[in-house]
Amino acid sequence: MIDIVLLTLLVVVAIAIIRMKDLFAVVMLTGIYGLLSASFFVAMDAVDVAFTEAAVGAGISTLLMLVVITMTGRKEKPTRHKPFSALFVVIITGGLLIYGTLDMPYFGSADAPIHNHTSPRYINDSMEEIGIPNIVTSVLASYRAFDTFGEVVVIFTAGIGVLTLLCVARSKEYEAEVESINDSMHQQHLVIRIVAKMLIPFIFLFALYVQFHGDFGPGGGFQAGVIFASAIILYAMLFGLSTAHKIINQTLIQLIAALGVLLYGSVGIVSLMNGGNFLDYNVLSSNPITGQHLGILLIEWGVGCTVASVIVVIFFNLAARRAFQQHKKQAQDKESSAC
Amino acid sequence: MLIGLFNDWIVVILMMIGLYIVIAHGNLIKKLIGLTIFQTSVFIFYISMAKVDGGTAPILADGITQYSNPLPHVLILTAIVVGIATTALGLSLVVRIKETYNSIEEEEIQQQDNEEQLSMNKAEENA
Amino acid sequence: MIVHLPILQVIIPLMAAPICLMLNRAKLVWLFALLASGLAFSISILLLQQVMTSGVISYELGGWQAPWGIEYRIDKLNAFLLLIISGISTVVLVAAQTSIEKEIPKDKHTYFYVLYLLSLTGMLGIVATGDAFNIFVFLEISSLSAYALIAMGQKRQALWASYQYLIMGTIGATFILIGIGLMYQMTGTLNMQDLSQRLPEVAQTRTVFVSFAFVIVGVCLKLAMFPLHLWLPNAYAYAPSIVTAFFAATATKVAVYLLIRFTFSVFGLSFSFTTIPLQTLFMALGLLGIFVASTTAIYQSNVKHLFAYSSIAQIGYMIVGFSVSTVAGLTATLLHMFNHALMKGAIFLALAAVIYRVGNVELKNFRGLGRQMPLTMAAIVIGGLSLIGVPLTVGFVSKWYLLTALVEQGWWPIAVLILLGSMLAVVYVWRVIEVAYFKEPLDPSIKVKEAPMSFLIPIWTLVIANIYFGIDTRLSVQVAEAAAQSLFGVSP
Amino acid sequence: MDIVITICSGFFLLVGSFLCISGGIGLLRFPDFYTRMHAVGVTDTLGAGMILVGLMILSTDFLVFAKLVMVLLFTLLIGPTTSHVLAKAAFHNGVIPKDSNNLRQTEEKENTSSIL
Amino acid sequence: MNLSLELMLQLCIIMPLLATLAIVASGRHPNIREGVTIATCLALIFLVVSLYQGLSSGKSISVYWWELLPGLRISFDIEPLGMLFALVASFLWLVTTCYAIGYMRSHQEKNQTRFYVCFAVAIGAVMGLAFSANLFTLFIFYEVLTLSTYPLVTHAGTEKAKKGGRIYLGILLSTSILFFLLAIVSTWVVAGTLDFKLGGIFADDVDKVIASILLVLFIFGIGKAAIMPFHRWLPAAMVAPTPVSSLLHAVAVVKAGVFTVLKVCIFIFGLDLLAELPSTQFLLYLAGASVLLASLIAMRQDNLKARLAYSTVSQLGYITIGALLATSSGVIGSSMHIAMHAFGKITLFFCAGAILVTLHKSKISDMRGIGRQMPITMIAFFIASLSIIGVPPTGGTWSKWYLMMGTIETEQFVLMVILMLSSLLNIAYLLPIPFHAFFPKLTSFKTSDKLSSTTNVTEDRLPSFEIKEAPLPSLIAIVVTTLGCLTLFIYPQPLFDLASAILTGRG
Repeated sequence: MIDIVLLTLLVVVAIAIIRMKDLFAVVMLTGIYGLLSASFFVAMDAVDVAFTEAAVGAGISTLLMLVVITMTGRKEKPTRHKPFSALFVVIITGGLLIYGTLDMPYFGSADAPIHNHTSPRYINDSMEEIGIPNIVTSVLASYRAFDTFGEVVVIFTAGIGVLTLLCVARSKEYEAEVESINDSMHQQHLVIRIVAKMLIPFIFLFALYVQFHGDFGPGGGFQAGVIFASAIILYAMLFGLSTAHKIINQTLIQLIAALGVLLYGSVGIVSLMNGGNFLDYNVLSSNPITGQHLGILLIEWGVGCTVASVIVVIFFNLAARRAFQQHKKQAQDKESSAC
Repeated sequence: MLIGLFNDWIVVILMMIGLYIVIAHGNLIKKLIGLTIFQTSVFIFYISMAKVDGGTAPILADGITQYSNPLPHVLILTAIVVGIATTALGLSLVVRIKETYNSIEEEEIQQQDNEEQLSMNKAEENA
Repeated sequence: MIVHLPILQVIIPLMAAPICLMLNRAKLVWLFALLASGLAFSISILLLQQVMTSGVISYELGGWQAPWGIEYRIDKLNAFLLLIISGISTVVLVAAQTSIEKEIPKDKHTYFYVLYLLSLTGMLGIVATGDAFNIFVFLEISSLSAYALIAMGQKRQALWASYQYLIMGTIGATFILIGIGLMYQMTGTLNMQDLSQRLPEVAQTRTVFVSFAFVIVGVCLKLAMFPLHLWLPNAYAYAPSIVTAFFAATATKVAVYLLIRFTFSVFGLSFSFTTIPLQTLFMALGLLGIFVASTTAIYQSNVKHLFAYSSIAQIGYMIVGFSVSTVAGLTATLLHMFNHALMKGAIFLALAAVIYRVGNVELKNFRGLGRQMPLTMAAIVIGGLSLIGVPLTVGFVSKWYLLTALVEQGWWPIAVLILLGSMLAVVYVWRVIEVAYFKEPLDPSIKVKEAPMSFLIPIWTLVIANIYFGIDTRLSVQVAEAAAQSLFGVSP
Repeated sequence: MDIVITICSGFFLLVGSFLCISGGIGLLRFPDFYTRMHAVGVTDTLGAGMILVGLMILSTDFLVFAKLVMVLLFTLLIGPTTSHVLAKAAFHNGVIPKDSNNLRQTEEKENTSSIL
Repeated sequence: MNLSLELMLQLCIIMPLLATLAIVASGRHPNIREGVTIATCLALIFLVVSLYQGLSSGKSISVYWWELLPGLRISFDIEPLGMLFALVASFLWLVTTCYAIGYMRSHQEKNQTRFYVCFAVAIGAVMGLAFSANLFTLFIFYEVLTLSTYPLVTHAGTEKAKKGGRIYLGILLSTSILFFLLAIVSTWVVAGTLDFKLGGIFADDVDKVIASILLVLFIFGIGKAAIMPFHRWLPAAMVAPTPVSSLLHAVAVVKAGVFTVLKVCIFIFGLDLLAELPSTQFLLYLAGASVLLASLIAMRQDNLKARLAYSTVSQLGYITIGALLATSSGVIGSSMHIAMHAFGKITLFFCAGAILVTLHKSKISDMRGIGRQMPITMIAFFIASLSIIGVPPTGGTWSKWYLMMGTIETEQFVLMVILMLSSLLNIAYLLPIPFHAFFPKLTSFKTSDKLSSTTNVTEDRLPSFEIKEAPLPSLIAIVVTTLGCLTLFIYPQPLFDLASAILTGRG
């Protein structure tokens, strides 16, 4: 029953998103949308997915959108043309989908084909073949490890893409400027800074826990990476970008991102060398089960590194861009006032 | 039938809301948000197909016989990552567009491009 | 190692990308990327030989046999595609280093090569894999890198075009995702081989019909098939010219491949062409596409736009050949994929050279280039003739096959329409040639030099390929025919 | 023994959820920003705290208990901080707290302009 | 020199193309360049003649280059018709070149190198066309010919020239791609082969409807044959310098067209099938119509070259008719007419060019009395006109004779009448020119007062009668071709043998 309630709430939120013109509110609602869907996933037994969706849909993407809104303004202009064509397309597509659902196996029916063709093996044999309780992890990291590799590459690609779009050659004097702003902020941010200082170590700890606990419960490289990144982002937000840059600079993060992909790939290469197929962990060690464990451990690390560093890169570049724009604006104002 | 397919229909509605936002709204960020909603709804669709009545989360434990299908979960984990990647890229594009066009409204941008084109054609005629 | 060729095909450029990021010294990165792409090319050649001799190769990733694990499945069709993609990318990459130093700021060169390799990886992955969901993942890899690469263009329109492409592309990908989901729900498998066996049981259900519809629409969005082509012209016109050359020659081919793969292999002939009126629909759309796009191309003042529209028209030809749904027709389509890659690669590389020397490709700036850059313009001319389908160029071969396929079916009017379409091609190609050769330069004081060797070598490699495969068609025709026959289940 | 545990945990849960609901209502009904802040603060410190305590009492496994304790600690730490930061930010951006005399005429304005 | 005939055959096609390289290389020095050209011509003639001997001694000469697609090969094979065409073309090319040298030099034309290069390419294409052993090969060289002659047409580079060029290329390409290619493909699908075979390649039970559609496609598709609706390119191409026009209208292009028509009729359809097809009749009347109309239009042209162009159109109609009559005498007639008309018309064009070069006159109405200044030219013009009209003592007689025979055999009396009429028209629009040239007064009496007044004026303004002929090379060319016209009347035997050998197979 709870799922129906959640779904209805989702619809309400979605409609609210359509209606609103204030982007800030819209973004917040998007976050809520993500959170609601996450809880829906929990209701659907998809704990890993829920975890990820909560971290991404409610967390990171909301954050990124907020940063962007601060640069682009938060008011949406009303569109002049009447959206009949859009309505038409939507209705056609929706109608088609509804039509398609009519022959679907009913919700939750255990005799649907998907529960009887491939999945039984995952559920029944994964313990013998992989040897870890979390089936999702074993499918993710071993049976369909190549998809996950693809996923890592996707996020890597996104990172590089954002870099190409946003990276700015940093100039000294505006570094200094930003720093001065930070110091001026110090007083008013005192409380939260101290709290954050207390919290951040715990967040890191939690990230590591998620990273390693992925085999037994919800969690894994991706979620861990996101949490790790969020800790760094929190730091950067409170103590200023330049300070954060002092600790971890651009090239280092890029290096880590690349290393993550390479680590993942090289696990595959090694298994090639040992005479197995690509990403065949059984050959990594004398005992297949230990091999599987080793392989999963390594690739999870790869995922974690890449995800964390890429998200950090994305945030840093967005923020740096923002600072850069402000810097430019101020410079222009100076000039205008001068002449 | 109603109960059996209720979820799917709601999901369809959600997808369509997302799609509608993408197509109908002129604000670039709003479009991206619509895209997110669209994708998220697809995720919901996948996940709800994985549910088995009386099943539990696919984490092996003693005394549990009925698990939900883990495969869609895996797929959606990947899909979520793809989604955030797309969103991030789109957002950075929006930032750059804002810088160059000084607007994030579709119509205004189109208008600027058209004007540019027109002026170019004029220049050609003069030449 | 020979066993692992299928995966190495994809993995080598993939692993090369992060390494490039680490090297971070433009020249070095370029060489490395070139090396990787070249390796991929040679592997694809080996694979093609292997497939032609010993039939389908199946490679189980992670040692899990399909449908539980992901399978790489190389048959004649995708071996052919792999060859096209990796070959073109290698040739284009040769010219990249010179071209981008004019068009892309120094500090972004490394990123450029990384993204280039990634999009190459994406395409290869899409083609090589035998798993439906894996297609989606690699589709996203190639798309994301494509968005970023296009956004690197000099003008601000590049950003806008890239954004539009991103929206359209993502919608398309999501449609494909929905389609795959529905398929999966009805069959419980993601492996395409397995799907093709399990789908017929449920072929009559409405769900499968809808899933087919969504997959096709999604693919057509990526394919820029006629009514859904709006994103393509700007994306191609404003992207850095090297990127244009690469995508124009390969990206749409990958989409066509997906179309063929899903209709013929996954859903199967009987379902795709008898249960659903796909044939007539696609025939109509293809022809419409040919005419609308070609006519639009005639009125373009920017040569990149012109040839972008001609690309859409050429896709129309492929669609027509595809919708004939006979071995001959499919052969024509496959041949045209190969040939179109050659001609468009040559043309757009030549345009890149023009941009390198002249700065832009507005038609009016082509005046007198025929004398100033003879070799480059000659390349464009030959490419253009090939587009028209003049004998002894590759264009003729595929057009010949298309016509024979149509006439065999007794569809004379369509054959006539196709020929009319190539008349339009004559017109828009001729506009360029006439301006380049028979008009005096606007400002004779400006001396334009011939393009540097790093351009001429790849351009002329492609041009010579254009002529060679127009004369000695054994290789291309043999492979294409074999692939088509295998798709129709006809033993060659 | 069990009955006692059940009862007191039930009590805690009940109070907690009541506080949450009242906080929600307050968030909607209270006149200006700072009072609403107060409502929210009540919700996520006291309300959430109560519920957590109730759950702790119920929990049998030690690991679960430990996790709950952690969560409680963090909420106690974060809740006040966020409220403080919000208030600070609001004040910084010139949101003036309302006193009773200018409250009435602004009330309907508040209601009309309140989102959702 | 004892080359194998096969080698010679290939040389015929390749040598001109190689020559282009030499021409380009020697572009700086006109003398060397033109020397090269001449040398190539001579060599080519030698080759063709020796091939002719080989053929007439009953050898079968065929070369196979490569297979483009399974069944589609590029191969060559000599048979009498092609031989005839090749002989005429190669010989007249030599003449034209001589003429061109004189013409171009006295005109100080720009970028002559391009001119000679395209010339060489064109002749190479013609050779390939003449010797091609199947429709596909023929089609390729047909297109090459079109493309290589485009720069010649637009040689002047003026806006007018470009416009003409566009029409030229537009019509030729579009017809060839739209109809010809389609026809070829369909033939390929229907008959399964494209190789020329005496008596046709279609099975006996081929569907008559399809066959007639194909025939129509072919006749329309071969735009170079300038059948009426698709003749516009020919007058349009008049903007070209005269040597080019003469090459186009007498030798290379138009003859290639009608040659193709003959080839298709004889070796693709076969006369028997052709006779049965319903569409043949229709096409015959179409050709007849184009003969008449073209003549009528020609009468009204004042520009000499334009008039000649339209007369060409009508003459081509003759040849097409002959081919479509589907009788031996018709074929013989038209194949002979290829040669006869070639000589006659090229002479006429040479004369026109000569007048243009020396007196800078292109309008017929200005040409009164010029006979006094350029007697040789005008005499040549007179003889050539006779040949076109077809009266003794010129070669044109024979071909027309056989064409008439053909019409009578097949009882196409309408066509017979048409042919006669158009011959009369020929008289009407060709002969006046030399007459006016020699006897302005005489004619001025005949003609209306307005004209007479103008003639008086012209007569007053007539320059002193010193002879002012065209430059020597051109003059030589003119004389040679004129003599050709006469010789062909006195000694048509070898030509006739070839023509009659077409239907019997090897000569």
